[in-house]
Amino acid sequence: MTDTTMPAPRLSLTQRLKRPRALIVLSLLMVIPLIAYVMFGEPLARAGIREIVLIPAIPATLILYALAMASWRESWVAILGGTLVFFWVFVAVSVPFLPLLDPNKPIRPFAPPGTEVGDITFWLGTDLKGRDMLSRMLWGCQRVLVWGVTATAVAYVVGCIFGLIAGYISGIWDEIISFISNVLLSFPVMVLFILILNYLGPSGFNIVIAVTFASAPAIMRIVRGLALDNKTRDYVFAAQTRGEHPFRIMVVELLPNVRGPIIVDACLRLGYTTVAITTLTFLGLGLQPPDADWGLMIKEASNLMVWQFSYMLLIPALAVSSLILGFNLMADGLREMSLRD
Amino acid sequence: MSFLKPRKDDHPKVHEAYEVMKDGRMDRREFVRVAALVGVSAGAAYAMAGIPSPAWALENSPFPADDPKAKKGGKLRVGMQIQKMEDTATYSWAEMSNQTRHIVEHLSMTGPDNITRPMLAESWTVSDDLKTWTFKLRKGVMWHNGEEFVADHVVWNIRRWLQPGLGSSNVGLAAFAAMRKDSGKKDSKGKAIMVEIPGAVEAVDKHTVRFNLKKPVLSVPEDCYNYPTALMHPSFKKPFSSNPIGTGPFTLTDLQVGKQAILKRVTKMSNGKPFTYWGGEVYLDEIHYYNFSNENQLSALASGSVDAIYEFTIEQMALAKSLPINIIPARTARTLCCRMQISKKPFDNHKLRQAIVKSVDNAKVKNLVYPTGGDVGQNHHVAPVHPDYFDLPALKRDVAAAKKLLAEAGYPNGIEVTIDVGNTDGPWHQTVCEALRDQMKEAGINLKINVMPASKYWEIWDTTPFGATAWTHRPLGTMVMGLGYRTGVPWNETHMASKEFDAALDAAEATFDVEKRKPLLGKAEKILQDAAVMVLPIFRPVYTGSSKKVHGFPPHPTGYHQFNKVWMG
Amino acid sequence: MNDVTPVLECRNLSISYYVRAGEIPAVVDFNLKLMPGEAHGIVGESGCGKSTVALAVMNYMGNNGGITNGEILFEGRDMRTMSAEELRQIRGSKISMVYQEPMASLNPAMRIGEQLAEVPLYHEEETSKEAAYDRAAQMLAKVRLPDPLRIMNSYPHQISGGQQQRVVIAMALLANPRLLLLDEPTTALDVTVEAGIVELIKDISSEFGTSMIYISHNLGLILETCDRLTVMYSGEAVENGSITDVFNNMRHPYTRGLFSSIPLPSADKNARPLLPIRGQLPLPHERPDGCYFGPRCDYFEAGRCDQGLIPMEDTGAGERHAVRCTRYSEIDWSKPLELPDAGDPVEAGDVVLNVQQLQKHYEIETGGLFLSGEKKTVKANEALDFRAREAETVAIVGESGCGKSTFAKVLMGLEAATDGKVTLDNVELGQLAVQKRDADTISRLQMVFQNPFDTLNPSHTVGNQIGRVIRKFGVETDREKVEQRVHELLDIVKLPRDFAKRRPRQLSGGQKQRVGIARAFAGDPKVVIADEPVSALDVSVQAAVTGLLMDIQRENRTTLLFISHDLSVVRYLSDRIVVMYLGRIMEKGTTDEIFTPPYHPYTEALLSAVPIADTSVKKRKVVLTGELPSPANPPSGCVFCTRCPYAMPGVCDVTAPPVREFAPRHNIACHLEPEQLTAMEPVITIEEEKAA
Amino acid sequence: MLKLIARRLLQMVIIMAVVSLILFLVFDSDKFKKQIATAELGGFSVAAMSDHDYQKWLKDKGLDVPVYERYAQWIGGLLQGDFGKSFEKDAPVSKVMGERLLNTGILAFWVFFLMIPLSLIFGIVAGMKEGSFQDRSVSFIAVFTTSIPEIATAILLTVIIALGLGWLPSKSAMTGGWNSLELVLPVLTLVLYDFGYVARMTRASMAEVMTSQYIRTAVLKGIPYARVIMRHALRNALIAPFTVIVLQLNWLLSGVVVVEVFFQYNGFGKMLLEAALFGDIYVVQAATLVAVFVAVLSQIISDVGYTFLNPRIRFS
Repeated sequence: MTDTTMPAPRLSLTQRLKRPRALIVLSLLMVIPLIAYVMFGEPLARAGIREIVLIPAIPATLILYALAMASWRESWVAILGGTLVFFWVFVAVSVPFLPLLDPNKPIRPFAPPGTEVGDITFWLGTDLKGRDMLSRMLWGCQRVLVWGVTATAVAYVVGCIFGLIAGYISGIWDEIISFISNVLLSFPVMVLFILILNYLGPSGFNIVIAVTFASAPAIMRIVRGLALDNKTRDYVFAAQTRGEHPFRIMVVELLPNVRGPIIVDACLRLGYTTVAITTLTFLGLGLQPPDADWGLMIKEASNLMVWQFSYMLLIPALAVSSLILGFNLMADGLREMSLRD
Repeated sequence: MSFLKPRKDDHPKVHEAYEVMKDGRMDRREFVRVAALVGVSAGAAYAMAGIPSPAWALENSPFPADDPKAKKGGKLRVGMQIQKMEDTATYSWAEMSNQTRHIVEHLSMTGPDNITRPMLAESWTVSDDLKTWTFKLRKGVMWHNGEEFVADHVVWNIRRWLQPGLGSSNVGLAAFAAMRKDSGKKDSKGKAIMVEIPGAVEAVDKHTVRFNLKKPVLSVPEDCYNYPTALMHPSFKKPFSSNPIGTGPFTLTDLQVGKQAILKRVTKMSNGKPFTYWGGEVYLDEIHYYNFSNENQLSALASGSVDAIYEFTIEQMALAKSLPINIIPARTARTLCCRMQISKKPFDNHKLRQAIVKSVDNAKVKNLVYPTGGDVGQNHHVAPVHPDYFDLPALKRDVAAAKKLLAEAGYPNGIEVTIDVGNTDGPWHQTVCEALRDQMKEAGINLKINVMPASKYWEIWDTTPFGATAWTHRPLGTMVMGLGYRTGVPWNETHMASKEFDAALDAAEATFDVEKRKPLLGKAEKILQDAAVMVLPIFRPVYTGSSKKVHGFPPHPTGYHQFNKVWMG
Repeated sequence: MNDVTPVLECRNLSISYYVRAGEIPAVVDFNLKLMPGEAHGIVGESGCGKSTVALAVMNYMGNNGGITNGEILFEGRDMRTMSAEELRQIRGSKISMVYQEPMASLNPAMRIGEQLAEVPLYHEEETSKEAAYDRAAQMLAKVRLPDPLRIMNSYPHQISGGQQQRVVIAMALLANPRLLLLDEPTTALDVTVEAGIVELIKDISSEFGTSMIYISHNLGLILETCDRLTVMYSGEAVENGSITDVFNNMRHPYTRGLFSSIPLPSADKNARPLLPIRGQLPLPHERPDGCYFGPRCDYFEAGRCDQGLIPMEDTGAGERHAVRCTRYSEIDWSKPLELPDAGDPVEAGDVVLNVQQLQKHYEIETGGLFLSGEKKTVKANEALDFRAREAETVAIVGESGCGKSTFAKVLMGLEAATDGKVTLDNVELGQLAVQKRDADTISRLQMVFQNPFDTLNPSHTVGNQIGRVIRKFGVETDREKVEQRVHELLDIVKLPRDFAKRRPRQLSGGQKQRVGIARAFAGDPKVVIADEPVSALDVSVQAAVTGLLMDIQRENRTTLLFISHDLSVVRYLSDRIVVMYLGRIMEKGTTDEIFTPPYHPYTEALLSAVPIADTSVKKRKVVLTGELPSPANPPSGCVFCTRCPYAMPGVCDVTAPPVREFAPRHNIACHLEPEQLTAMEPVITIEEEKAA
Repeated sequence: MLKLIARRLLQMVIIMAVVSLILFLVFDSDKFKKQIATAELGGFSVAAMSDHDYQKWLKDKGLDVPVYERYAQWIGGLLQGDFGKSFEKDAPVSKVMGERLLNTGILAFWVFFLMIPLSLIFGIVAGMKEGSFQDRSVSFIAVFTTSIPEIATAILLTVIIALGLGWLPSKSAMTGGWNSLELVLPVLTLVLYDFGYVARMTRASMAEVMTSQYIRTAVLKGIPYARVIMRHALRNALIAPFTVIVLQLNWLLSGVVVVEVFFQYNGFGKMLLEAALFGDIYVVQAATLVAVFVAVLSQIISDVGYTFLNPRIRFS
């Protein structure tokens, strides 16, 4: 009376890479060097290893991209979105090695796209200070990606912790956490950003804080809802009835099971955060010059409102749009695929 | 070349200056300025100097000559930051005074040619010791409320500025500072409270005012046109905007801070009688100021939202050139002062400062940021446009020397320093710092640029160890030196404290003769330069623009709007 | 009969769904002939295609479904050739349908009256609105709904599930259809409510003369409602015939397997143990060649059963009795099946678990943080009192809301008892939260859960989840030994060892439940609570899991608390039964005492409500009226008084009933005199002349 | 229901009280007072001020009063409809804000006026037949427009329509008095961004309803398809979009900041940003409270509306 069973097949390399642990390692390999490169560029440069740290990120990005494309075959939406996102990630990790002009070096102001100066060609022209637009556009994705990813990640950690506590432990904790998040959710997001960044002063780290304040309550609500839903599942009862510590139940039993909707939401939220960073930078509350950044490029060019210089506005606008489109399409595709299962 | 000789009753200084000029030791334009200062009419002064009087040097009027093609009527829309108009005496921004300048007027008026002419005063005379100044007021000048403008009104205004609690920056001007004395009392921080010297300003008769100064002051007429010195009717109550009584051709009909200030011609006085403006023809019917932040003004002009603007920055020059507008440049002494605070580490190290200064090529920086226009700074804050500018030998970049100095300063392996920059005048501040960074790098100095929003920079400008501070134009070299570098003055952001410097500056300030003053000031310049407290590479021009419809828009170095003769075509 | 046009005829009907992976045949070569006035049952396990047939008849297969072969003739016309407008006119008027989930099938945003009136309004020309509403109200009365006008004016969620289903039936009958399709119409309902609906359906068929197709997984229901039936397996009809032919002279091995795997309340575990069908249902794209049932069939013959399409063949015996089996004529159908060894009854030991006057009340607050609302008390458990001995199986039986799950939670320490005592081997557990219990106590009390899809954490491997229990209770700590023990446990629940590496989504429902059982027994518990462990499984799998549970229990002399709503299952495995209703114990006693008079009136109704798939069983009808009250608002006096056929006004609805002892440890809580109770006739009787 | 509303309103008042107190405390710091002084007088003037002058300035501004006293005064004023006075604009906050709110209100009106019918129609058409061509195209357009951030939409529209084609003014400062043409680009920017979001929500809601069993019931009841859509589907499918649309009010308050700043439109968002940068406490306070009020009110309306539209909740 045994059920028919298939012998466990030996895992191929691709399958082994697709296991969650491998994916996490690859993602970290992709993101951490980038974060280090951007946030701790100074000390790394002093140690003489600033460029070197990015090297492991390049193969990690390519492998992740290949894996993603392989497993998203069913959804062209996800493929398109993933391609856009990975394009920018790849640019971010490889841009120091690309044959580009120095993005901060003024060469010849207001050169329209295609200008040739000596043996240099400005494919996308130069900006008002004479810096190469192509180079600035490609370098610009680094900061937006790094701060966007960091801010979203921190918001997620905070949101998940509180969401799990509120959803799983409930009671007075839920009331307190829910009230605080209600207070924060009562603000239109941009108002909250303005208030927080005006108080803390504009900088990447403060954006992380502001995004956490603005996003964590929403994430907390999602996680709380998922936790409330999952906590009535029998496997949680099973864990409770064997006397597991609530912390273990939250982390080991609940957390892995809320990840599906969270990953989709995270993609969307990465998009929102990217928008927020770009917008805040445009408003002067975000990242500060001189390094290239799309929001800054827009801000700097926004005083030059004539047709002839509109390429300076269009280039960063299209770049940021393509990245956000990528995140959104990816989220759509992932959701579509998760519903299909 | 024909020279008009000074008359007998002209101020002895005129004679003195005339001689100096004749000897070729004084620039003719400088002579015109000096002569005008001591009461010679501008027209006469130009005649004495033997140069043709420009169109605006109309006899007995501070305003430019009427353009025969001028058309009457129309409104001028100007893009500028709209500020509040509380009290002219406590104005802190030139924009505020632009909103008021056509409502209330000054005793004197400095034109775009840097010449100060009588305005509400008809003329002035000064004693030989430069201590007693007598202003004859114009007769028949009427306030909008129907009263006649008289000497008592002037006295009332000046005494108001001198009150200790008002907080007017006018008391920092040499003319009015010389009307105050120490009261002997101290405020909570131990600073002396200054009070008016009785009789320092007096109404001699209905149309004569006399200043009795405690020390000689040369710049009295110039001081009387500083932006917070507009003369108000004694019925003034804060805020000015709700009861704007003046002598000017316009009055305020609507003020919405951050949005607009609408000025309209005054046709009737409040007693119902028609108002006749003393200053002759005024063409515009209305002046509309609309709020645009500095960086948006040119776009507003481009989009046709306004006809003229307050200012645009060098980065926008390419845009401006591409537009069908008049670009109006003005040569000024405005500058960016990348100064080190010598009381703070590591800038207390003189060798280090010297290394920093030596590693920079000021001319190269200037040419990078302002390829045309502007003047190269020599790290001492006196600009070639200043009449008392002493031309020290140009600074030379010397990387090897800089490296050596750096090693001597104790940093043989180089050093990292951070400069705060707030781009308070536009993004070119940052460009300057980036140029400094690139140049210093060769000398082993790693400059980090900490960019912050303008408002944040103004909170730390006088405390940061290394910062790029923008300074505005002032008419005289002695003025900037006195404001910025004399021991213990509030704006001394370098914390420079040098007795020799103070002494040199005192000597320069007490010397009327420009040619004599120049070397004295030159000494102070040299001390400042050698102290190596700052990199001051550029004296920048100021650009503004107007649409082709606007005629006669005056390019004023301090951005003062003088629209009496502006007309719309 | 041949001159009469069948109401519906399906000829060689094949239906497929098209998904990304390709074509999935849902129904293959399906034939059916339905005569006027006939009630035809379609029975089969989940995924056999029975609902697809119903929707195909309605020509409603969604965007991705379609008929690939054959035809559906309604009154002689091929439905596939009808235009959209013709179809619309037939739908709802000539063919109508009753659905599995009444709540979801009614528009939540429309009043019931409007939803009903639409049918005459759009199917009968020149019907005025008033007339349509009148018709609707009359029809509501015919489906025996009280106060039709109030219901007309209500939204669906304002009435109970049973009432909703009556509304759906009324809607289906409004246009006086020729054909009524019933798709599992009672599955979502409680058993006593189900009985009422079944009663109604039977009456309708006799009153209206409508032809019916009744789709169900429950053979008992088919027996009660239909004249003929089709048994489906994996998209194919395997047997087709009259009720008596199929029930008594089944000629397909699957039909036989189905019958022998369902528990009958007429038999107990020692008399006729359940015989599960081995293996599991093939997935649509993994169906074997030849007979789809082949791999699970005891009579499988390679070379014959796995070749080509097996046709449906008339057996010749009986009335239109056909079967899809190449070997049906070769099999000796009179030879009894080889029954597994039932084992000897186990001697019960000492009392292990003692529940005394256990009480669990919840306070529901209707307010939030700032404005506190009124407080309501839900009496989930009231005065529970029973004992369980070592190696004994105690069943707790009741419908939804009876408090059986709350009791389990209190026992497991997830909720604290409001009052009363629960002792396990002299350890008081009632107030002891699970975190405060020592590992030993926890390990002695384990649970098997209801929902196979929930019972395992989808993120962790099976081995991990079982291993965690072993480590947690300190049975083993060494990594290899833990693994060893996991493998042993998998052996015990008859799963292959490499399942340890699998994740739950790779397992079928039955396999998950087995893992759940393995996990519960991993810590060598003294007492295992099984909360409806098989109710979500298909019948053929149910038998296997139930059998497994009993085997392990017997071997380990574990006390089993078996919570269930299904008396027929309970009869198979329990030694003692506790019948609960709205948090109170109505009756408790040994299995035999419960199944024979004296009954508590509720027990009587429950027994009567259980559909029994045995033609030889005669049931006395006791149909309860009314709906289950909410536990938040229970009736006063005896909680059963609102539905009790014997209720004595003034007594039953005033005072709580006394608990009388009829035999040692056989207690009934009822106001009726003991004599009256003892005088009750048995509900279930077996006719001795049952055909062999 | 009333109780629910009362509770939410009370909660809102508490939230607003908490928020305003926090803002007061934050702005009470010396750092912020200095910021206001710097913003108002300029860095040079502040540096030149003696402590005496500074104290006097604080007194003039009423900033020398202890924070709790100021808060009490402010609350007192608030109850009488007095929001205090703007430091920067030198006018009563209520006047400044009223005008700005009106401008933003006009903007919002047109945004909703265009966005609601557009997104509902497209969403419903798409959701009626999931997976159809119309569904795919609407969904794609919607993802596309929502993916382009407002700042980029504003740039694209300005560059193409205003700078390239010269059809519309590129700025909306309304310097020549009210000019409806200047409103077009900001409205279009916001509509384009928001349309996609609401259309997607409507589509999802409609698609979900269309696969529900009661729609199957309705179809199999044999009633005409038009009635199935209009009477059965829409009634349920529009509940979710309704709440989403109301909640867009909250979103709009965020969205207008960048749009107003970009187009130099004198609305609420631009005012808030300016006030925050200036440190104009009372304006920031009032604007924040208004924002919170609108946000919470929209949440309440959406909740109440949801309850009202949804009989399942209304009658239980």
